[in-house]
Amino acid sequence: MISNDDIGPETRLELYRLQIEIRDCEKRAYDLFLQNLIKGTSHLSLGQEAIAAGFGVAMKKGDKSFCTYRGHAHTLARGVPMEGVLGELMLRDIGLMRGKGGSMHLTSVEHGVMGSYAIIGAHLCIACGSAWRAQYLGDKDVTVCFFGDGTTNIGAFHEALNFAVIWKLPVVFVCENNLYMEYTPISEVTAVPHPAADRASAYGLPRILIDGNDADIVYRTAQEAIEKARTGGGPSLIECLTYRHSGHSRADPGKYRPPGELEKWMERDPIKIYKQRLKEFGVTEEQMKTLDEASMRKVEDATALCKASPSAPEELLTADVYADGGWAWRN
Amino acid sequence: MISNDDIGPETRLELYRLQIEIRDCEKRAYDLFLQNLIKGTSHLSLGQEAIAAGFGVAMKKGDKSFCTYRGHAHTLARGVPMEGVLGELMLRDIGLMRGKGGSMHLTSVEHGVMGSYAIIGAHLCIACGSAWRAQYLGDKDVTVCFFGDGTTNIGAFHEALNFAVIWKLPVVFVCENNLYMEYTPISEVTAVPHPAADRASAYGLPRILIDGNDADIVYRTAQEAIEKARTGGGPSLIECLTYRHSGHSRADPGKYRPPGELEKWMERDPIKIYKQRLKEFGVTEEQMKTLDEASMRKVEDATALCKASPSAPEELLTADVYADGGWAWRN
Amino acid sequence: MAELSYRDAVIRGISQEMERDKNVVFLGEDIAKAGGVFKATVGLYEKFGTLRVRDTPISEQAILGAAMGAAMTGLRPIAEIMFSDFAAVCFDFIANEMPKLAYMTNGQVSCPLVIRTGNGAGVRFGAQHSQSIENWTMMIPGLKVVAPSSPVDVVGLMAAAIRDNNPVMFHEHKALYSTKGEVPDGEILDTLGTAKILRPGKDCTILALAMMVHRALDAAEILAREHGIDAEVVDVRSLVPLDTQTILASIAKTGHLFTVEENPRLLGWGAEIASIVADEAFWDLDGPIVRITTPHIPLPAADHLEDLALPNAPRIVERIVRTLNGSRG
Amino acid sequence: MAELSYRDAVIRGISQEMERDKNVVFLGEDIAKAGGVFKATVGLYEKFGTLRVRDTPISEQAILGAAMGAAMTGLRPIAEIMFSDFAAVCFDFIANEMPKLAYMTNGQVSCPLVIRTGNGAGVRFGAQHSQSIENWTMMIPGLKVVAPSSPVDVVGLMAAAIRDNNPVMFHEHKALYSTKGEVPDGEILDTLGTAKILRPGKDCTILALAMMVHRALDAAEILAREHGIDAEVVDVRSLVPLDTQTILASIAKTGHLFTVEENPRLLGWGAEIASIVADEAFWDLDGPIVRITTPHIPLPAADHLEDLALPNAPRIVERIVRTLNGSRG
Ligand SMILES: Cc1ncc(C[n+]2csc(CCOP(=O)(O)OP(=O)(O)O)c2C)c(N)n1
Ligand SMILES: Cc1ncc(C[n+]2csc(CCOP(=O)(O)OP(=O)(O)O)c2C)c(N)n1
Ligand SMILES: [Mg+2]
Ligand SMILES: [Mg+2]
Repeated sequence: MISNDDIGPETRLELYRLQIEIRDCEKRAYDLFLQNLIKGTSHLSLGQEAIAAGFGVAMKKGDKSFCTYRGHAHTLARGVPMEGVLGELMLRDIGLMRGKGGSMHLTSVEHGVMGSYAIIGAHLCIACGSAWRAQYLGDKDVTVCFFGDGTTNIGAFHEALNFAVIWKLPVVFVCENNLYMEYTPISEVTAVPHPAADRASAYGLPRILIDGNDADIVYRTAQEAIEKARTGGGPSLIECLTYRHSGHSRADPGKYRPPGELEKWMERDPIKIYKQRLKEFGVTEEQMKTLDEASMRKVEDATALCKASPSAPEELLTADVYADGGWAWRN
Repeated sequence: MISNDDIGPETRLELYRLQIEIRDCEKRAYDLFLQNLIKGTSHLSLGQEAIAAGFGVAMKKGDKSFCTYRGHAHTLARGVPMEGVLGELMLRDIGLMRGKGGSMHLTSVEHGVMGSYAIIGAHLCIACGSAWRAQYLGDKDVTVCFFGDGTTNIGAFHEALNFAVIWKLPVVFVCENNLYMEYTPISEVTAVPHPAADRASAYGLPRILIDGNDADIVYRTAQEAIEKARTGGGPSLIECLTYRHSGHSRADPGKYRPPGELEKWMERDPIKIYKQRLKEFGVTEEQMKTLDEASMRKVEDATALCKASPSAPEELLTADVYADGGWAWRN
Repeated sequence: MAELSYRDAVIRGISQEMERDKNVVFLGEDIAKAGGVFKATVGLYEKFGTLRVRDTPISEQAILGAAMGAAMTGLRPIAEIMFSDFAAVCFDFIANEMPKLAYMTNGQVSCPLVIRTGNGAGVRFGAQHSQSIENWTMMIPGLKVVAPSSPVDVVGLMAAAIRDNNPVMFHEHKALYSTKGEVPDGEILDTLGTAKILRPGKDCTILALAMMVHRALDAAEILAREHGIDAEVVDVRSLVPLDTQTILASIAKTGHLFTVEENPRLLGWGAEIASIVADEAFWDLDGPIVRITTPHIPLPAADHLEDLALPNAPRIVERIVRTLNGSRG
Repeated sequence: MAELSYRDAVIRGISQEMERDKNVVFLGEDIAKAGGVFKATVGLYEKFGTLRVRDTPISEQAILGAAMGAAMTGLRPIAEIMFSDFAAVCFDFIANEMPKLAYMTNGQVSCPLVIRTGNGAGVRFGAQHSQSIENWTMMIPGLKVVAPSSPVDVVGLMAAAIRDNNPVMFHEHKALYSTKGEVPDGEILDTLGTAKILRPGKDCTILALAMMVHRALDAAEILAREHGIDAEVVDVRSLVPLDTQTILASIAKTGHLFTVEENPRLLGWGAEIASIVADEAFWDLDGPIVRITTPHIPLPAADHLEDLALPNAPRIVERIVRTLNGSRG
């Protein structure tokens, strides 16, 4: 059993709890669309839980998250109740946006989740704006923006990184490199081996490349970058190496993967790694089991609530097009 | 008098001739809009002649140029007659596009000038397409794309560079760093000191930063990059340090310049540098004078032709909207 | 004569043209090895190889820029923009570069290319993956714009678009990919700028596009069966060029115009046609011109709300009956 | 009461709002130290300082993204897109992000910001710097769209746009910057969604926007003087929200509608209004609805060709006289 623990038992159990809950919730999402209870699309973070969890724990109340369509994990990691997430996937009234946004646009302002964006690139620029506001008003919150490897090849990535640096904005850009865009390997369409890390220097930023499947490493890196941003040190760009266990979306069986690749990464499953880690720090099987069971209960309760939830009333169709709540484009 | 000349007397005189002709033609353009004979806008390359000339001489017939609104110089450097350029600036029938395009869109396909583009960024991507065509058809021509320092901060720059590298396209990207976007110093809005050179590594490209006011250096660098592209070695990104003597456009007196900056750069005037260079290689004042006079004659003749030219017939208004020459959007 | 899905018709149309002209090349995201996210390009990579069918990075500006530069210099590229909503990230090429090139250069350069994209709603993808952007493209001078409603039209219009010497926006409807229809064997070549009368009628004219064509036809059946109204249904097919002859002739006959549009109300494609008819066919009209569109809102993800937003047969019928009853004409 | 140029009215409007609300910030290319390429922001940097008036790189997506993110979290940004043509390089933010945000989040977030841009032709800048894109923005659900024609409207509508809680496209007309008009002293606050009858008349209604308003007024004078036609000229001012009450009331009175549009023909803003009138005011109409627009072409640079392309008083007069004479109504 290792001593001198820089992270500490509470934090570690929190990192474990979040990873487990994300894992269980994503698995449930998968089951639900096999049961045809999730219409539309859905993008799981199975295998990438350590990143959402590591940042979720490192972020403080008031900090802002900007996510992608693959944002269930990052939303849950900010403390959003599962029924809000699963309910939105199921397009029910109980969902975070009562079914109006759908799985790709999860938003919970009260938890600092400032939206999930489904058109690649834009939200990196939008995150700059949130950070600019904090800088201008002297607010102390930090903005964290999550995106994938494929996103580094679109123009908005370049504009956002340059902009954040020259204005020294309190924003952290987190690239989850899971090796693929939808079906195409990132290596086939990118001029450098590490799509984010190898480009940091183009913005005068240090190269940060970490193991995204080790929640401790993610947590430490997140803390550092967030602290830097909070204290006026400006933005960071972090590339986290990871892998998605499932397909890109519900529609994707993942046939394009070379044989053995998934198996290799299963060895590096973040949950597996973290269970081992907890053992090393003296956490017992029983302690873990308690958290595992609590997580499953949450999933079951959330599922029940969602299944019981009606779909939203029809009046919502034309609500909130404008900030006055309505949709009137004429008098 | 220096011997062992890698460039050779003919080429040197050609580099001189082009620089002088561009200088004289641009000065005449300036006079013409002071006389209100040039309507609309106009962007001069005074002070940047060495770049257009160096590449113009290094490029072979059939090679393709993609230019910006600041493209008079690059168009002339491909051998386009002055009356075609001045005529277009004056929006007369004799102009390259008979006044339909205007000074920002100079195009002469027969000379390989595939257009001048006035919305920042796009033409870097378009140049990729021209190079892709050459690669696909096995054509041996190379595409050269000119743009400014400010252009390195827009998304299309990033997309084009990555795209050109992964497809190993025969294209040369030439960034003319004249220190300013329109009125804002590039250093105030860019995360790295050298907007192009410091970003080459983000695309796995070597860092190339040269003196853009020395036509010999530009010529040598151009030859190398073009040869590399022609022989299947893929793209290059070249940053040329230079300075524009005049304002951004006819509307700009250039007040934003720190005192002494222009004077300092006048010392490094490419024409001045090159006259000195020719002397060192034993070219006589008389030889230069002959070329100077020939250049002025061209300018005078072109000016006379343009002044005598009518404006284009009204039928042109609706011509060539579609490839069939017409504009019919209905039957 | 074989039954083909709309999805397979895309493959068939592209195949046909790539076989006859080696200057036809195809690029886009996940279109080659993976066969496209809508599986509408399966087999092309295997058939035409890595040089003619190319996967790209997520770089829509580079995709369209590359297509344009190649088209300007001798190729006939087909570029896929996966979802039509993404036209907004490369709109500079669609609105400012490709369509203005021939004009600005006084005809020195042309731009023979096709942008094919998955347009439209009905699949619960929400506001950023369900838009009908046919009107975004119709309003740009220099573009041509088509939106087929059936497999046979997909093949024929695809061929026509690829052979055309101008930039053509080819809107495929996401929700139609799995629909089937008869497609004759052998080469199929259709004509841009031609509308099709799918159901002749004398009482009113219904103009529709893409997925809405099927709903207009359903509505017409109900109108005939339950209301004794004999509606003429015209599949506009091509917004630019626009077949105003067929449209004006139909209105001259029926005296009543209805449009069924999936795009949101303001400046939907029917607005232009309504304005043309209200000018040139004013004296032929026996009653108001009525546009039946998606309300002017972003699209919701929830199935029941999305269904509520898009025009459907009952709503079309109700509007037409109410209008015709109200007409003093 | 002082005479102010349209250009100085922009400065006055922004100043007024930046003085009353410190959450109003302003960003764009060359807008701060240089005072803007159209000199329409001169003095704001000196007055409000480097934190509130900021120069940016040539990164339109970052400019609008930053404005949006700041608006979502508490500021009221004004973003300049130098020429309206450049809206195409950041159209994802204008069409997909800003206007859909409130809806997609079920009202959790709003986006109070203004995008001001130099729109329109008349300055010989050619096809990529002269477009009238008011229709590009009118068609997007969730946006508001204004286009003032006079200095006083610039001040009042700018104030209204900045105080509005939605994304507002503010189209300033390049060719009007140097025009002058009387502007009252003190705070000015106008209302979005209101048209203005600039010249009452009984024989026909002419709707116009921005620069075309002045040409419509000139035409109305000629119509009265030379043809005894008493035209009512309405400055639409705001495309979204649209003041359909004022428009429909005018047509109920005159029975004839003409639009004068600088945007190219297909799906120009007048098409929507024509379609509304042809539906809701059909029985008020005594003759065809006629749209007078720039032809559906990119714009030429040459002065005489550009002048030929844009609607002008003689062309407006000719069209109206021909139409009214031809009307049996
Ligand atoms: C502008 C744009 N282009 C294409 C797409 C379609 N698309 C959705 S997800 C995706 C792959 C993104 O890959 P990456 O950034 O690595 O994120 P990941 O899905 O791996 O988490 C693509 C191409 C999109 N949503 N937006
Ligand atoms: C997308 C876009 N944004 C802004 C502009 C306006 N603009 C024209 S030239 C220019 C400065 C370009 O600077 P640089 O790339 O350094 O070229 P230079 O003018 O110095 O040759 C700007 C901002 C434009 N034409 N296109
Ligand atoms: Mg990925
Ligand atoms: Mg520059």
